[in-house]
Formats: sequence, C-alpha cells, structure tokens
Amino acid sequence: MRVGVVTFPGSLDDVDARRAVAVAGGEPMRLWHADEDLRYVDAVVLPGGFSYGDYLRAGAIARFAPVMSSVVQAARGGTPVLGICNGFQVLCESHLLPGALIRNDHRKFVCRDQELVIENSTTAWTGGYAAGQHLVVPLKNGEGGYVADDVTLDRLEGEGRVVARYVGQNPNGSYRSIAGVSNERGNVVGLMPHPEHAVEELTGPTTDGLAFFTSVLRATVDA
Amino acid sequence: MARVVVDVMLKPEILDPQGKAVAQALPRLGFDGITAVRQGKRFELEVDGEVTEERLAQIRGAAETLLSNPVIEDFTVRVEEA
Amino acid sequence: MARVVVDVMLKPEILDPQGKAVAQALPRLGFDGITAVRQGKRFELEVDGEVTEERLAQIRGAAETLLSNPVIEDFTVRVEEA
Amino acid sequence: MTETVKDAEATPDVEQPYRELGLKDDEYARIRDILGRRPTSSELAMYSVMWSEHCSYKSSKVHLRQFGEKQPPTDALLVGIGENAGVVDIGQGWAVTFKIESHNHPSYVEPYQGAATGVGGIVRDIMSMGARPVAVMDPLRFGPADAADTRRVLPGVVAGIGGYGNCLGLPNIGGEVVFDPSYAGNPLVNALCVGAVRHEDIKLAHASGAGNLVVLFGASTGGDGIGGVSVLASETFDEHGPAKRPSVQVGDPFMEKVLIECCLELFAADLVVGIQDLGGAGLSCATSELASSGDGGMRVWLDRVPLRDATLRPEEILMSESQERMCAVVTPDRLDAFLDICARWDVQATVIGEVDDSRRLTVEWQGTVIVDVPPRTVAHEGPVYERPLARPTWQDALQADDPSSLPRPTTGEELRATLLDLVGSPNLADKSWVTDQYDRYVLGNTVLAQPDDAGVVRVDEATHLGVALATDGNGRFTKLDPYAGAQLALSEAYRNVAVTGARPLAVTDCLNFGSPEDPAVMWQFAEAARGLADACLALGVPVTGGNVSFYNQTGDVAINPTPVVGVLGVLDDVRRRIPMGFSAEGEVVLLLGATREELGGSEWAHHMHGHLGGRPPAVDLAAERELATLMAALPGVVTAAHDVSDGGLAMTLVEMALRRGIGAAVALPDDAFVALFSESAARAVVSVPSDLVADVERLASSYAVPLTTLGTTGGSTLAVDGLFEIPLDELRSAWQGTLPALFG
Ligand SMILES: Nc1ncnc2c1ncn2[C@@H]1O[C@H](COP(=O)(O)OP(=O)(O)O)[C@@H](O)[C@H]1O
Ligand SMILES: [Mg+2]
Repeated sequence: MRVGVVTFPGSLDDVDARRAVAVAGGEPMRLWHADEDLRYVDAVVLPGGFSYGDYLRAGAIARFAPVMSSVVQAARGGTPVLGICNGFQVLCESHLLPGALIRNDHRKFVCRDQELVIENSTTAWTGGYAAGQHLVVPLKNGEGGYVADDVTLDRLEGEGRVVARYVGQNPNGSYRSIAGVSNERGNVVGLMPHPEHAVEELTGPTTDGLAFFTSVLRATVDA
Repeated sequence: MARVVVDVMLKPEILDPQGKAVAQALPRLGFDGITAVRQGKRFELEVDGEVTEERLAQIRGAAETLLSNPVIEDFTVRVEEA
Repeated sequence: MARVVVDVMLKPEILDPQGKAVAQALPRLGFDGITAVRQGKRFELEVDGEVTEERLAQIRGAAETLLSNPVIEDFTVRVEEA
Repeated sequence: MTETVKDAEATPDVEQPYRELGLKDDEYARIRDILGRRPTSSELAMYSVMWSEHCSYKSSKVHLRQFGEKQPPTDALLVGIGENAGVVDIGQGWAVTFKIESHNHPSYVEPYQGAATGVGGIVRDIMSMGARPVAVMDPLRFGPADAADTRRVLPGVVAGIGGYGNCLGLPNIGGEVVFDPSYAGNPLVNALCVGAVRHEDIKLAHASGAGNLVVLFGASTGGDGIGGVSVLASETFDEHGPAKRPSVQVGDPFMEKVLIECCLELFAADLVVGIQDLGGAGLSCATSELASSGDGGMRVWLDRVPLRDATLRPEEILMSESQERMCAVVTPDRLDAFLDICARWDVQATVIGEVDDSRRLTVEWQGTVIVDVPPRTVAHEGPVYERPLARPTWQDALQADDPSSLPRPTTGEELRATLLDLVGSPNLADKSWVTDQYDRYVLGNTVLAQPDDAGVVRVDEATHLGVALATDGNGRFTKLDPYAGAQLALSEAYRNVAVTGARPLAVTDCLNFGSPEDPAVMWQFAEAARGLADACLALGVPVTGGNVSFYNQTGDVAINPTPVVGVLGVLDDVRRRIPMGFSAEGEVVLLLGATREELGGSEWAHHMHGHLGGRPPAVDLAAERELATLMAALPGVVTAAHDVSDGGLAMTLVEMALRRGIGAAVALPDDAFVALFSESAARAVVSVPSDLVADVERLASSYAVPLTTLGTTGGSTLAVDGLFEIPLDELRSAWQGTLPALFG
C-alpha cells in the first residue's frame, strides 16, 4: 500500500506524515511539488507546514504547484487524499473542500494537545474510528479558523461531512467548532489537528492519531 | 512604470479577528468614535510599461485566483498615479 | 457614518518577504510584466459622525501607534467617499 | 566614486570617520600600521565592524581563555571553541552541535523581528557545521510582568520566536521566562539551537585550495541592518529608549527553511569544502573568517553580489547584515552540481570570489581593488583589552543585607497563603501562554519539552539515541555573588539534564552583562567567567562555545549580571527518560540532597518582599555530580524526577502534582518554611513505586546522596501534614491564571 506524501517548499510535517504511514504499516512515498508524477500511489497526504511561508494566505501558492493538478485529478477519481493543517488549507484553496481557514480568533499561534470527537467514521480516513469517539492529538496552527457561509455549513452538517469537531473550548474560532471536513464522496478529508504527531507513545501525547493512517490502508485494500 | 493597487478585504459576513482586535484596542488607547474596523491586505504591483486594458484584465485574473480567495474575500483593482 | 482608510506598507528599504513570495508566484501562473510586488495592510475604519480635522488627527495618532510599526512601516490616512 | 587602494595611497591625509564607526584613536592607528597606509573606506568599514565588541570579543577575550585553559579532560569534544559552534560526540557515530546567542538589543527596538532574526542567526550557525538543526530553545528575560513596556516587548518577542522557529519546522523544546526590574528597558532574548550530524559530515569554515570558488547563496543583500547587530550591540540605551532607531532586519523564515533543506542536500552530495553563515558583520565577517582560517588568501568580486537595493555602496554591501545568506567554498568541478541543487530549491547562488594563495583578502569593485588586507588582522587579530576591574563598592552591603530579618509565615494558614501567592507569581507561574505559541511536535522526535526540566529529542530512530538540553541562569544569585551565581546557573542546567536520566556532556553559555567600560561590571564578568570555568572543570563538562552580550543597561544602570548556561546531555535510549510529573498513585516521594536555610536571592524574598540581599545558596559541585551519577542509575526505578530550584521544594511538588493531576501528601521536618521555600542546590524529588524504595535508598547511600522520605503520591490535593492542604484545582488556577491575565 503506497501512500504519497507531498513536499512543498516550506512543508514541515512531511517527515512525520511518512513516519506515521510507516508505523501504520503502509509504504510512504515522497512526492515533490514540482513533479506532476504521483508515482502510482494509492493515497496522498498533503502535510502540515508553511508552504511558501504562508505569506500570502496559507496554501494559496502551493495550490498552483504542478503536483496539485495531479492530486486534484486523482481526488476527483476517488483516490483518498488527506490534508493536514497546511494541507487542509491547500485543499480548500484548491476547491476540493469547501470553506476556508483564517487567522485564529485570538491571533496567536496555538500548539496544544487537543480533544476531538470523530463525527463521521465512514470516510476513507476515519473508518477505523467509531462515530462519537474522542481523541487527543496535537493541534498547532496560526490560521486554523474554519469559516464558510451558513448555507455551506448547514449543507456540510446535513450531509455528515463534518468529520471531526473540537471538544471543549474552541481553540481557534472555527465556525461550529469544526476541526475537519470531507468532500461528498468521503475520499478527501481536511483536518486542522495533527494525527501524524500522535502515533508513537514516546513522542506523542497519545497514539490516537494512528487510526487515520490504518483506516486508509484498509479503505484502499477494500476498494 | 506604473503601479496597480489591489485591495483585498474579508467579506462582511466573515469574522475578522484582526479588525476586531484593533477595534477593541482603540478605545483603550483613548481613540473614540470608531465604530468598526476591518483589516485587509493591500498589494502594490509595479507594472512594466503601460497599463493597458489587457494587462488590467490579467491583473484582475491574478487578484481573483491568487491574491484573494473568493470564498472569503472581495477585491478591488485600481491604477495609481505615479 | 464615514469611512477612513489607513494603508500601511513596509518602508521601501525593508525586506518584504510576502511581496517577494507573490512576485515569484505570479510568473509561474503565467502573469508577466509585473516587476515588483509589495504587500501591506489596509484598515477600514468606520467613523461615527463627521470626519473632522480633529478626528483625523486622532486617527493619524492611532495609525502611528497601533496600526503601524513606525520602525519598519509607513502609513497613509485618507477619507473615503461612502 | 568608490575609493580604491590606489586612492588611499595617493591621499594619506584624508580625514576618516573612524570614531563615528566606533573605532578608538589607537585602533585606527593600528589599522594604518597594519596596512602601511590609511585604509580605504571599504577597509575602514570592515575593520570597524569586525573590531566591534560584538564581533571581536575585545573586552571578554582575556577572560574567556579560561574555558580552554581549564577545560576538563574529555574525549567528547570533536570541535571546540573558536568555530561557529562546538561539536560533541554522543556515540554511535553521531555528534551534536549546539550554541546559544543573544539578540537583546534588536529585540528591544523591534521585538518581533529582533527575536525572529535571533532564531534565524543561531540556526545558520548550526547549519554551518554541516548539521541538521533539530531543536531550538529560548531563554528570555523581561522587566516587571506588569510594566507597560513588558506588555509591548514580551508578546512581540514570543510571537517572533514562534513565527520564525515554527516556520522553520524546528521544535521548541525549552527555555526560560524570567521577570525582574533590572531588565526593564533591556530585555534578554537568548536563543539556542542544536543540530545533529554524523562524525564524517562535520564541516568547518575554512577556505582552502587555491582556485576553489566562493559562492554566496540565499537571500539578496539589502540595506536593512547595516551595522545593525554590531553597532547596536555596542550601543547603550538611555532612559528614553533606544538612542537611535536604526533600520531593523526583517526575517524571511521561509527563505531560511529552504536554505536549510538546500544546505543539507549540498552536504549530502559532498559539494562543499568549507561553509560559513552570514551573521553580524555580514560579508566582512564571512569572507575574512573563511580566508583567515584557510591556508591561502581570497579574492572577492563584490559587484557580483546580488542586491535587493541597487543603490547600495560597496562599504554598505560589506557591512550589510541581511538575513538568510550563506557562503560556501566549492571546487570548480563541483560548481554545476552545487548550482543545480540550489536551483531545485529556488535558492539564488552566485560565485563572488575565489581562493588564492596570496595570503591577502582582496575585494574588487568594477575592476578596481578597494580592499587589500591580511585577513587574520580583520578576523582574528583584533584589539584585546584588559579592562580595569573593581569589586563594586556596594557588594559588601548587599551581601550583609541578608533575608533573615524578613517576616516569615509560620502557621499552616500563612504557609498555605504564601505558597498560593508564589505559585501565581510571574516567575513561577505556568508559562503555557508563551510555550503554546511554539511548535514542540514538528519533526516527531520530541520526547520531552515544556514543562519538563529538560528538552529531550531523539537523534536516531533506529537506536533511540537522543540528547537532553536545559538552559538556566539566575541574575539575582549572580548579582549577590557573580562567581557563585555563574556556578549555580551551570549547576541548575546540569541538574535539569541529569534528572531526565541523561549524562551531562558539554556546555554553551551566553554571558549577558552591562558595560565592559564600567569596572564594576567588568569585575562581575570576570568573576562569572572564572566561576563558570572552574565549575565546568569540576563537573567535567567542557564549554564548547557561546556568546557575550555587553552593554545591557539602561542609562548607567546595568542589568543583573546574567550568565545563561546551556547543558547538553546524552541518553543512549530516550525511551528510558524520566519525566517530571507524578504518574501513579501510592508511590513514595523522596527528596534527594540536603536542605539548608538558604533564602538569599530566593523567589520567596523577591516576590513576597521585593528583597535582594545576602548570599546565594551554597555551591556544592561534588554534590551535584553525585546527584547526577545517582540519577543516571535511576531510569527504570523511579517513575518521576524533578529538580528543586526556584521556589524551593514547595514549587517542585506543585509542578510534579499538576503535571498529570496526581496529588501528594507529605510530612516536613521542623522548620516547614525553610523546608518549603529554601533554594538549596543539588536537590531533586523523585517518585518511586513502594517496592523499589529500598533500591533507591541503597543507590543513594552508595553515591552519598542524602535522602529524605517525604510522603506518598495520590489524591487531588497537595497536603502537608499538620499544616495545610490545597486542592490541585486551586493550585492550578493560581498557577495558570497569571500570564493570560497580564498578556491576554
Ligand atoms: N521561553 C520559553 N520557551 C520554551 N520553553 C520554556 C520557556 N520558558 C519556560 N519554558 C519551559 O517551561 C518549563 C518550566 O520552566 P522553568 O521553571 O524555568 O524550568 P526550570 O526551573 O526547571 O529551569 C521548562 O520545561 C522550560 O523549558
Ligand atoms: Mg527544572
């Protein structure tokens, strides 16, 4: 099972995402922003970081990288794609996911161990969780406030596309405490928190994040 | 050489944490009478040669796809006198 | 109700990594002929009542202390027609 | 017109602005002597920045020599003092390099950018050793927490450190946040970076091999920060703030991140002969140091330097401190491969010179020679001063004013109130408001970070080899006794590393002091340097490098002398690290080390009484060493360990309990106040499953470490037998509320 992890200039958590794929039992593959080649991967992770410094808007420049046209095409064809943090921002900028991520309401970067609830356990990336399951994984972002207009938000809720929500105090001002959303088909998921930092007892607050990566391995085997 | 200015502001219905923070800080610093503040971005583009209609249309394209995110932002484009 | 706009830009001699990032991205997206980009901030202040000279002076004070960082930035203040 | 060497020869009597550039009459005379003529304006620019206090260490050099002279016998040191950063062998073919630096003055002028570029600078130092940077730390000191200027400076500094470090993808694994009136108007922003490198990949800043090319790569050169660090760092601020507001450097962390990845690929492909970062004094420093450490000379074509501002003059290009630039020496046959890797990362790279065998550094501008100097005289043979020293006249009175007469809490109720007050005091309160703005997870190797005693990162995933790092400094102790204060800073950092189970190996230090031209300050400096060197020898941990920051004062009033000491230790298996928090109920809580009545300079005297006087706690390096040896035997035996320092045993217990919300009940010896709040050194608290207590007792007695049984873990309160009991919730809200209330 080959899971590609894209490195943009300024990607930071690509190493961690590859490690998480390996810990989950998959085969991590490096994908380079300037190549359109997806190297026959079965799934793609857009990792966290500050692509192009996030100077304009998080994800705004990375969206135009050559690799993204292939990712968009693959996503439309049903390939599982997970965008974590900056990857989520890239997915929104690419219009693979609705809404946008803006500056945290308290205007500070925040890094903390965050409690989440999984609301949809039927996506390619959350099949290994139970709906309603609580997890604790690291959250770290400066522009993590999820926003969309009310019609979009209602539609997301109605269609079960809110994948995860923050529990307790809203850490960044996200509308309706949304931590992650999916596309209609459930193969593309964007997530602000960082499951790839919670896959090892030694370095993470928990190992609660591992199931994102084992889920997709199972989903692609089943598919 | 000419300059084109692109202003990008969050749509009115989107929360603007930075503008809000400024609005709250103003009275604390003794500046009264300001009822609301929005914070956006200003881009100054230096253009080589004349700003033709075609060039302006191009810049509008850039403003729409790169400089702003139409999901949350509006923009205006204007040529500035040198 | 009137609107006052404060534009804040980095001083010309100061490095502007944001503008640089945009300037480098534009040609990659096929937008040519733009020789330089600076990115700054735009504040829209809604003012209660008339914009008197006194009020404007106040806003200039706010621009200098709160909205801009005079060590690295310049600003301009102007009243915008509604 | 740009002045050439010929012009200078032809017009020997031209008046030059050497004083404005900070050179003294005799220094200028020496330059004329070295050159046998007057310098050109470009040469004058180079000498003035390179001979500034910041770059030449002219006031500190004679004292810093002790770190080498008293260096303990060690086989861990692969590269010692003098290079960009020291390199320490941690075994299995791995080495680490680490260094701490100050960015105090720039951070006062422009907190965000000053702090950000401080991180950027130290990271490039680590890269220039061939290492991959793996973590950063940030010891910070500010004026009173509730002062208006602190509200200006602190949020900007923290956001700047986070903004830059987070964007580079380097986990922040520790630091300090200290408040004291002595830092009002002169905050201390120190930054530490640690990097990992295989032994065979270590690089040095040497330009050797005639015909090799000098490549400048990274950002373009601009006019920001000209003379910035060097002139600023030698500037004293008066009470009205900065004497002048020079242009500030703006950091571009994205550029630096790309530069890191680019450098690592260049190293991996073995494409560089020597490498040097551009920091203070920019190209003047990089070219003269590379040439001076090489075996020949160097020729530079200055007009090839890519500029951000086309109007810059050659003098300015030589002095510019634009960030995110590196300089490499490359063999001609490897140049194309070098440039290819730079292109892949979109990093601009330009050949600006070549190594030759002239033993001179020559700089050309549009075909004329504008600099022709022996490089060593610029880089390594600057002035050296034996500044006058004088023990301050007030030192005796300060030491005589000991805290014994301060009113003390005695009843349980008073002790309880004192503890709650201290827990919420700015220096002891929870620092999450700061550390939550730093990414501590990136790279996925962070094993311990805040609020643990030391940051621990895994260096090798396959073998679990890792390092532990802590920084400490105590300006109050150092003011009371500079010799002892420096030793206590080292003791505490050493202990913080040791309580994680790591073996302390090496030291870096940042010596923050007032003006070296003040004999009292110079005495403090000399005493602190001597104390540190002696203690490093006693503890067996060599100094590998560091930084001196002088002129930290407002008007004539110097800051508390503040040596900040970073200690690095190794953990052969990071899975065996000992965390600080109680992790199970019903375990036995033991105090290791001896408690004496030592309240001079304590947090209690400071916070409760605004008092500073007396003597700092006694230094006991033998006891520190024994405690560390004992700790190294305790992984797998104790489940938690935390050192005792600021705020005494009381604070240690509170922090251990709050970490995971597991309380404790303890009984204290007779003088509960002293037991709780004294800050005696060489102590730690451990928590042990009851069936292993005998093991700890046996080990402690074999290492001659005094041991006291305090009580047991469990419950949701901190209870002190017969005196008071405080719910953890109440402690937590006192502890957590302070910084958010102050800074929003
Ligand atoms: N500026 C900072 N940046 C990162 N970590 C910090 C900072 N200040 C404090 N910390 C962390 O918070 C914890 C508590 O700090 P402190 O009480 O100074 O530790 P100690 O007394 O053990 O030296 C430590 O883990 C320390 O590394
Ligand atoms: Mg400690």
